[in-house]
Formats: sequence, structure tokens, C-alpha cells
Amino acid sequence: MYYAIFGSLMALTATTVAVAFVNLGALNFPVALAIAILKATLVILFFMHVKYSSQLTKLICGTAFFFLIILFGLTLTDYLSRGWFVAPGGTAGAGTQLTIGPAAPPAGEPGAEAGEGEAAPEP
Amino acid sequence: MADGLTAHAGPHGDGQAHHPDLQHHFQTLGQQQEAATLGMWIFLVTEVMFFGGLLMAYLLYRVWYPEAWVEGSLELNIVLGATNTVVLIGSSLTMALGVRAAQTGAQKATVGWLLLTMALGLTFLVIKFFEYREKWELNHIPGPNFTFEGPLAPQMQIFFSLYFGLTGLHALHMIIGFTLLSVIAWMAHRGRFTPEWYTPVELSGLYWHFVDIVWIFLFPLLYLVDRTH
Amino acid sequence: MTTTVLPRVNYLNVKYGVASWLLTKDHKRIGLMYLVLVAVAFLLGGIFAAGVRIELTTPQGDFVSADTYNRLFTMHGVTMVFFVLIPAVPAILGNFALPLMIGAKDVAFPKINLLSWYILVIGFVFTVAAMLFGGVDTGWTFYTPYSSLASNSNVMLTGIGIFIAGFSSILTGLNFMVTIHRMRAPGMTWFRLPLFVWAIYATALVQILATPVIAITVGMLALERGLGFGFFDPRLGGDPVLFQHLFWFYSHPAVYIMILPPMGAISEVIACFSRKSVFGYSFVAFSSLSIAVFGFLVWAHHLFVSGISPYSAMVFSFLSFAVAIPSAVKVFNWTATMYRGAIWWQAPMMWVFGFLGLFLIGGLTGLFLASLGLDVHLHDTYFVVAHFHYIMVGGAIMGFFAGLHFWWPKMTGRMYSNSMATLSALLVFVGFNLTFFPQFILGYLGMPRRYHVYSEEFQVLNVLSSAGASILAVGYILLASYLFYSLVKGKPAGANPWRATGLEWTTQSPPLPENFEETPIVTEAPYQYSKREVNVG
Amino acid sequence: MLSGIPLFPEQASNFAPEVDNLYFFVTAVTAFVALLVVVLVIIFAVKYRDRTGEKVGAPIHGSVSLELAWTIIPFLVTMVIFAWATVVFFHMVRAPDQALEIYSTGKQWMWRFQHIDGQSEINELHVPVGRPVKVTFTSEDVLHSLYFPAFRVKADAIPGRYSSLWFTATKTGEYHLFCAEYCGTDHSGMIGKVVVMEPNDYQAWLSGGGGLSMAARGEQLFQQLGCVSCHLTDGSGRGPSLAGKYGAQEILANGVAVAIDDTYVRESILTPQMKLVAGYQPLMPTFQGLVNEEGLMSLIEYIKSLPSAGQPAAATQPSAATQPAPPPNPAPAGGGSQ
Repeated sequence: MYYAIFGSLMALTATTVAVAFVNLGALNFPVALAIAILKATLVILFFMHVKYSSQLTKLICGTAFFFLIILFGLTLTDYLSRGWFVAPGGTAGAGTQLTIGPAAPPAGEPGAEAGEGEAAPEP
Repeated sequence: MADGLTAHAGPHGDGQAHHPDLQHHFQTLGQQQEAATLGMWIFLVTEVMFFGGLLMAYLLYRVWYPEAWVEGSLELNIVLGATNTVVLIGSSLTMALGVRAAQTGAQKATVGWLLLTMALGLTFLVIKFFEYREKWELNHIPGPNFTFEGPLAPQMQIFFSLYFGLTGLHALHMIIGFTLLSVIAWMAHRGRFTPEWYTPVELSGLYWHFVDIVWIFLFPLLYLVDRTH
Repeated sequence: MTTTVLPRVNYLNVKYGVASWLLTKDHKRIGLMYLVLVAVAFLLGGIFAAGVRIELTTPQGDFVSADTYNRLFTMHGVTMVFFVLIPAVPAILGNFALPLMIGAKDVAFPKINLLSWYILVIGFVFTVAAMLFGGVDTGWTFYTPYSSLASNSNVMLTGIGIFIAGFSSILTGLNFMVTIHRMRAPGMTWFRLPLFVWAIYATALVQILATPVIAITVGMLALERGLGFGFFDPRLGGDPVLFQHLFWFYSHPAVYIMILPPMGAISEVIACFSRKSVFGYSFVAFSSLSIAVFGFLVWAHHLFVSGISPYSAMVFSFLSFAVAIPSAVKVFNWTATMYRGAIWWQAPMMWVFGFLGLFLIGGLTGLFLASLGLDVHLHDTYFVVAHFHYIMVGGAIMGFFAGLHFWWPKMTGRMYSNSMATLSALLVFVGFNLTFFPQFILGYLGMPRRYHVYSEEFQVLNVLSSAGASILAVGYILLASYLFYSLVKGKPAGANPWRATGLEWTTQSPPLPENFEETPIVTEAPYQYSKREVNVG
Repeated sequence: MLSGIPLFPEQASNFAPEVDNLYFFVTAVTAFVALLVVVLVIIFAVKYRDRTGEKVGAPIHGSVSLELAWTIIPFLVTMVIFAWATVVFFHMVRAPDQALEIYSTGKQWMWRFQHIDGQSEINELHVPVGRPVKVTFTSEDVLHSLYFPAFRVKADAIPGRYSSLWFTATKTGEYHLFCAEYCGTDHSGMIGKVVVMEPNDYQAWLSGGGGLSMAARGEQLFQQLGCVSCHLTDGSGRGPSLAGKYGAQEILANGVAVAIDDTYVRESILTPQMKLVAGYQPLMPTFQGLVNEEGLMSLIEYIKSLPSAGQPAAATQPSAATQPAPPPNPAPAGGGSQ
């Protein structure tokens, strides 16, 4: 059984690497995270035997992630709603999106050096 | 967990009926094992929260500076990262097999699997070392000497601070795990474990898997932000 | 001399010599070792507090320089929070009483227990070293970017000390949690556990889940300060407020590490000296757990004016009001416990009376600070200082002393002077109120905290406060004196001087090294005072 | 002020009565609860006192209805406080549009205030009575907190971003101004006074000192730093036109809408590549180190003062018509807009 789990983990690793090269827009991050959670779940359930362990062990596992989510979630209530207020009548502030924008600057050549020369301040 | 590991040091058994590894304040060996396992799980909970602080910072700055994150992730070597993922998951497999061997009393197999696990762990650390060295040469270590060409340099420094914070903390855990396993392997070699009492093997297994899980998250979070460019 | 009446073999005299203490794995001895360490830290923190109060008797900064003053209040805070309040009740009373109360021979991991003590000592040594090399001036809150970029005091060394001390707290919590799960005597079901044990369990939950976050946060601060990493650095686009989020994610729940175990001790003492079972046992037990869990949801009420989103502030304000409820439930239940009791005015009960009064004020003034509109005015003023001292000293320390006086005969086998203890409780109560009540008024008047020099109109109240502090000091010195005296001349207490229920009172005082002659078997709920004659021992 | 012990600071702003009324209410509620419990404890302790220690108490174990009562009733009472306090708070957070703007920077250990008309002052702030005043401020080094006890308002000054608070002073006079967030050695010296004046006196005071208005100084900077060569008002430059943009929304290159406010303008000057407006090249260099906090504030004030160039400042039309049209829906445009 351990080998089967290992095989699945390998397959999921290959998937997550492959998916990273596919532009899914806003979905890239959730997909990568979902695969990581799936992999972690496999390790926890089978390699760490939680599937066959007591309710208490399961509860403890759950507790860890529950409080981690409290840490993230409640902190993000601050960061994600900061933009709401400054916009006069605005709805979505700058911080409200969690996804990677599809229009991220191209790799390697952000054109900054060129920009530096062209638009340098001329006092 | 240390108590589980060094339990042999204090066999206070007052009667022959007691298992030599039963500590005086426990009623039964089962109670002792359950306590040790529970302790380890609770310890792992604290470990989750320990990484939680850094991950919270990661999450915030990823939301704030998505472009820097994409660029930062492209700076990392995906081949080495993926290799390390495979190596570490492999070491989890060998660790699980090692625990199984200890459970069934296969002493030699136990030692073998543990040594293999350690070897894979060492491989991981060596690869990590080369990655770090490359960053060192590129002056990508955050601090006064940090250099990065481009307009996102300040945010890139945050990215690399988190990269080194997270992977450094993870590597530290690997080193601790490696040390732990070398003790366990030595104990296994000396025939300290039986199918009734192999708690130390089991506990270090839990720890090792936890370290593996951390990497399972770190790999996509750091290396795979967005490779479509 | 009456010492001969003490039990011939007990955990205190079974072995002699320094090594027998420093290498002990006995939870009772470790508890006493924590008591010594905490007493030293309390003295140190008290000296810093005295410096602060002397300076503040005049509006001018004429006693010490501004830098010295800043170091004084910082070191007062650091010492009192991390080396007195956090270890005091869980590690002293918890270590001593918990295994006895559940009928165990020891905690689950005795070696880790000893290790926790050493870790705390090492952390303390680092912190004291930081103080000796010139101190630290960031405030105990270590807010960035002052702590990471501006301060030129010993932030690193103190940070290392706190980082290390954190692991002591984590391991203690881990140990207690496993002990409660796995070491209960036969028949000791969850709902037969004394309420102190419930409180310790809830505390352990907080220690385990919150402490790692402060450890990593201090670690991040150290990397930023020492190596120039960027986590909170605004020059790189980092957010200093993130530090505050992470810091308070620990430090708010940490308040519950300080206050929950004393609450548990209060439940024990109130039941014993009212000769009644605690009113609403399960409500009190679950209120401990819900305080522990809700305590994780309120941290940003320290950040209402720190630049967080107003909507987030609203959420946290709501949750902060919610956490007030279980604390209120406890107070009402304690009061109801006294109704139609047979109240025996002994020293521990005197400390309970003091606790009730002070904790009530501390808790209720929390409502002011949870209120958004009021907090804008009150934040970072002396109102806050007064509020948290009412909770941490009026609540946690008074509750700790209630528990200490309750279990002292069990710990040492000897009785202290009841009248001296009553006097001391009275002095502390009066001195405390005189010290800190004026600070509520100062706060509403707008005097900011951490001020070395202040405006003249605040002087009268500050002088009152300093006067109260000297009464408080007399109360503490008196307490230390009669407790020391009792060690030598105290009358032997017997197994159960209070005629209390609970397993710890069924064994001799001081207990055997292994606690019980044979593992007790529990057959009924706790606090059966009204049901039967209690064994006098 | 020195006579006896005052219990309340002076009420000198529109918020002071609001906050004080709430304070009285909460004080009344908590005092009632505290007295109730203390009186009960004293009565029980005396009435049921047993000097012998031999008696036992009545076998009472609890009452679910009582428990529910003292769980639910306090909860409802706290919810009243919560609602009231939140209303007051949101009143404090939302500055009225027509407020008089004043800029401020805190640094170890002084406050500098900058009036739009050009007056600037240190550790002293002059404001007119009866008119909403909004103070926008930041810090040049560590955290500070701007606190006016007589106005009951306070907010932290955070390096790297703007905070703001507002009040309407209701009574002329001089009041305290404190730094409330610990900031190092001379924290308690980072204090000053706020002088509330009659509007006429304020006008006279304003014209007393001089120099250029903030907007004029911002315009000078705009020329000096070369901003003007790209940010042409007709929108034909390499950077977007800034006319009438303040307060509007822009769509960024990554598809997110942002409001053009103080913070955004500040960020765009210091880290121009972070939040690029859709349809523009990332050409602008950073001005970090070239312009100080006050210069930034002047630039903001200048941009604010620019009239809308006859264009609708609608969010969906961020750039001028002369630009290669950026698609209104940014997602498919993807990297193309770069």
C-alpha cells in the first residue's frame, strides 16, 4: 500500500509542476494549493497512520489546521478589507484579490533599464 | 518525545513482570506508548503554528506583490526543487517502510530503511546547499548586500527573506530529523526495539513525515507561483 | 519544636543535596523550583516597577534619564510577563497539584518537565544578561520598526531569551495536556476532574497553539534586525502592522495563559471554603475551554488605531465582547457558589475575595477597550495600563496567591500564620486599588503610557498611584516573610488542614515521592462537601 | 486646569460629547454589575459565615436557567455597547468631504504640520473652530501616534503609508497634543499643543507666515523632477494624464481596480512598477530618495488641485483616447498590455 501512496504522490507532484506551466489565470494558485493539500492528506492519512488512529489523533490534526486558518483568516480580514474604505464609493480595493494577475510582467526583461534611460527625471 | 526515545535509560521496574522499557509512573506499556504518541502529535501541532507565522507573512506579501512573487519564483531552480520534492517524498516512503519493519520485528530491514531515509535526507540537504550557494553567488541573500536588477528589488528582498526563512527553517528541521534518525538507527542496530516497543521509531517517523509535508507545501508556494512566462 | 510530626518520608526529605533537586524528575520538586525562579523574577520585576513609580511621582524626569526610564518599564514588562506570569500558575501550581489531583504518580514526561525548567532558566539568563549589558528599551511589545531598525539596546539578547523561554511554556503545556489525557486515575472521568484541571487543560491548549507564533515572530524580528532580512521593513514595502498581528496572536491568548489557571485555583478554593460544590460545574469547565478558544479570535483589538481596516476592527470588537461572556459566567458562578454555603474565613478565601473584586474591575474595564469608539481615545493611555494590571496582578497574581495559600500546607507540610496572611491580602488589595484605580482616571484624562515626563495636571493622581505601590510592596514583603517563617516554624499541617475534597488531600503532607501509597480509585464527582463528612486526616 | 483632580479632559471637539456619553453609559453598566456582584459577595460572606469550619453548605449544584440568564443578558447588553461604540467609531473614520486638509509628519521626536496654504509649524497645530479638519500624516522613521485627548481622537503614524483622522473643534483654546505610540528615548517629549482659533483669527494667522501653498510647491516639484514630461495633461504623454484623476478609479495592468487616493499616489511615485495603470509601459523610475515626505504630500496636493481635463473620470476609461486602446476587460489582454 505504501508504494501505491508513493506512486500517487509522485503523480501529483508531476501534475502540480505541469499545471504551473499552464496559464489558468486566477486558478493557478488554488490548483497548486489543492494538490498540495491532497498530497499532505495522503501522507497524514497513510504514512502517518491517522486513518487507523484514534479519534483524539484526528481531532488534534484538525485542531492544528483549524487554528492555522484562524491565524490566516482573521489576519486577512484586515488586509483584504483595507482597500474598501479609501475608495470613495469604491468596491474592490487593491488588496482584495488573492490571485496572481494574468498580466504579470514578462520574465527577465521588465524593461526597467530601458525605462530608466528614457524617462529619467530631468530636473 | 525525548522521553520516549530515552525510555530505556530509566527502567525503574520493581518487579520482573514489568517490561524493561516501562517507566515507573506509567501503569502499562500501552499507556506509556499512547502518551508518547499523543505528545508527539501535540508537538507537531506546535510545529504547524511555528511555520504558521512565516506562512502568514508569505500570504500577505503574495497578495500585495504578486508580480514580485512571480519573478521571485522564476529565480528559483524548478528542476532542483522538483528533484528535492521527489527525494523527500521518497524518504517518507522509506521511513514508513522502516516503521513497518520495526513493527514486525525485522531488525535488519529497520536499520536498512532508516539508513536509506537518512541518505535521502542528506541528498535533499546537499541539493539545498547548492541552491543556497547559487543564491549566495547572485547576492540574493537578503541583507545589506542584496542585489536584484529591476524595479521590484525591494519586494524581491521580501520574497527572498521569506524563501530563506521558510526553507531555512525547513532545512533546520531536516538536520534535526537526520540527527534523530541516526540515534534511532543506532538503537535499532543494537536491537533496542521489539514489536511491543518501537515507540521511538514511530515517533521519529511522525516527525519525518511532518517535515515532508512542510516541503510539500513549500515547493508549490515558492517554486511554482507562475511559470507561464 | 514540632517538626517531628511531619511524615517521616516525603518528597522533600527523601533525598538531600543540591543535585537531588537539580536532577529531580519529581513534579512536586520541579514545581518548587519554578517557585524559586519565579520569586527571583518577581523581585527583579518589582524593583523595576519601583523605579518606574518613583520616577513618576514628579512630572519632571528627575529621578532617572529618559533612556533609563524606557529601559525600566521595558524590563519590568518583559520580566513580569515572560518570567513571572506565564510560568507562575501553570508551572508552579500546575506542576505541584495537577498529578496529585488526577491521581497520577507524575506528569507524563518527567524528563521533559525538568527540561522545561532548565529552558526557562536559560531564557532567563539571556534576558538578565541583556539587562546587565545595558537593558532593552523597546517596550515589552517589541513593535517594529523601532525594535528592528531604530533601537540601539539589547533587543537581540532579550529576543533570544524570550524565544527560549517560549519553548519552556510549550513543553509544559504539552506535558500537562498529555498528562490529563493519559494519566488520570481509574474512575477519574472528564466530568469528575476538578475545575483546576480543566483550567490547566485550557491553558495548555493556548500554550501549545499560540506560543510557537511568538517564537517565530521574535525569530523574524531577529533576522530582520541582525541580518537585514525584510519581513516588516516599511522601506522594502513590508508592513509593520503585520508584526503586531503576529505578536498579538500570541500575546493576547497569553493573557489567558496567565488568568485561566488562577481562575481554576479560585474554583477550588471557593468550593472548599464555602463547603459546597461549585455552582454550575460544567458551565465553569466549558467556560474555561471557550475562553481559551475565543481568546484566539480577538487579538486585533490591540490594533484598533494601529492602521487596520475599520471593518476588521468591527469584527474583532464584536469577538472581544463575546469573549467577555464566559469570564462573566465564571464570576456569576463563583458568587452563586457562596450562596447558602458555610463560609470559612481562612487565608486562601481572603485572597479569593480580593481576586473577585479586582478581577471584576479588570474584566469590566475590558469592555471599555473593546468598544471601538472608546478605544480610539483610551488606546495607549494609562487606562490600558490600569486595565491589564487589574487582570494580570489583580486577577492572575491574586488568584495565584489564593492557590498558593491553599496548597502551601500540602507543598511544605506546614501552616503559615492565618492572621498574617489575612493582613497581607488586605494590604495587597488596598495597595493595589490605590495604585491602579487612579490610572483609569489618568487614562481617560489622556495621559499616554510609557511617558517619562508628563504634564503637571496629572501629578496628583500619579502620586496617589506611587503611594499605593508602596503599600503593595509592604503587602508582598509581609507575604514573603510569613511564608518563609512557616517553612521553619510553621505548625505541621496534617494531610487535610482545610478538610477539602480532592485526591491531593487524601495523601500525606508533604506527599510521598510517588504521591500515593496506592493508585486511588475515583467514584464520584468533585466537591462533594455537602454530602458527607470529609476526612480530616 | 490645576485646581483639584480633573476627572475628564476638556470637551473640545464634535467627538468629545459622543465619546463621553458612551463612556458614561459603559461606566454606568459596568458599575452596576460590579456593585451587584460585590454586594452579593459581601452579603454571602457575612451571612453564611461559619467560624468553626465544621458546617457544610447546602447541596446546590447549579441551575441551567440561571446560567442561561446570565449568559444571554450580559451578551445582549454588550451588544448594545458594541453597536453604539461602532457607530461612534465609523463616524470618526469617515471624514467629511469638505474638511480642511492638513498634512503632518512625525519623526523622532517631533510633529511637523503643513497647512495647504503654505504655513508649516512644529509641535503646534492651529485650527479654526467649527470647521471639520482632516489631518493626513505619516512617519519618517518608527511608529508614532497622533493623539488629541481633548478631541478624543488618535491614530498611529506608520512609515510608508498615510493615516488620517478628523475632528471639528468646538471650543477655542489650547489643548494637548501627544505622541501615544512609544517611539524611543524622547517619546514623552514628542508633545505639543493644538490651538483652536476663531475662523477670522485663523485666517489672519495663516496669512501671517508664508511661502507657497502646498499645491504650488507640488507643481514646482512636478516640474523639477521631470514628472511633467510624461504625465501630459492631455493624456498624450508616456504616462497617464493626472488631471482630475484624484478620487477616481483606475484599472491596473493586472486587472485590478484601485482608487486613486493619497496612498496610491505615494506608492506610484516611490514604487511606480508595483501598480501600473493598464495600457502604459513600465517606464517610470522610482523617486525613492529624491523626494521627501513633505514633497510627496505637496505632490499629492498638486495632483488633487488639477481640474478634470474635460474627460469623464470614469473607472472604465482609465487612459486617454490617444493611447493604444487598453481593453476594458483586462483579463484577456494578459501580458500584452506590457
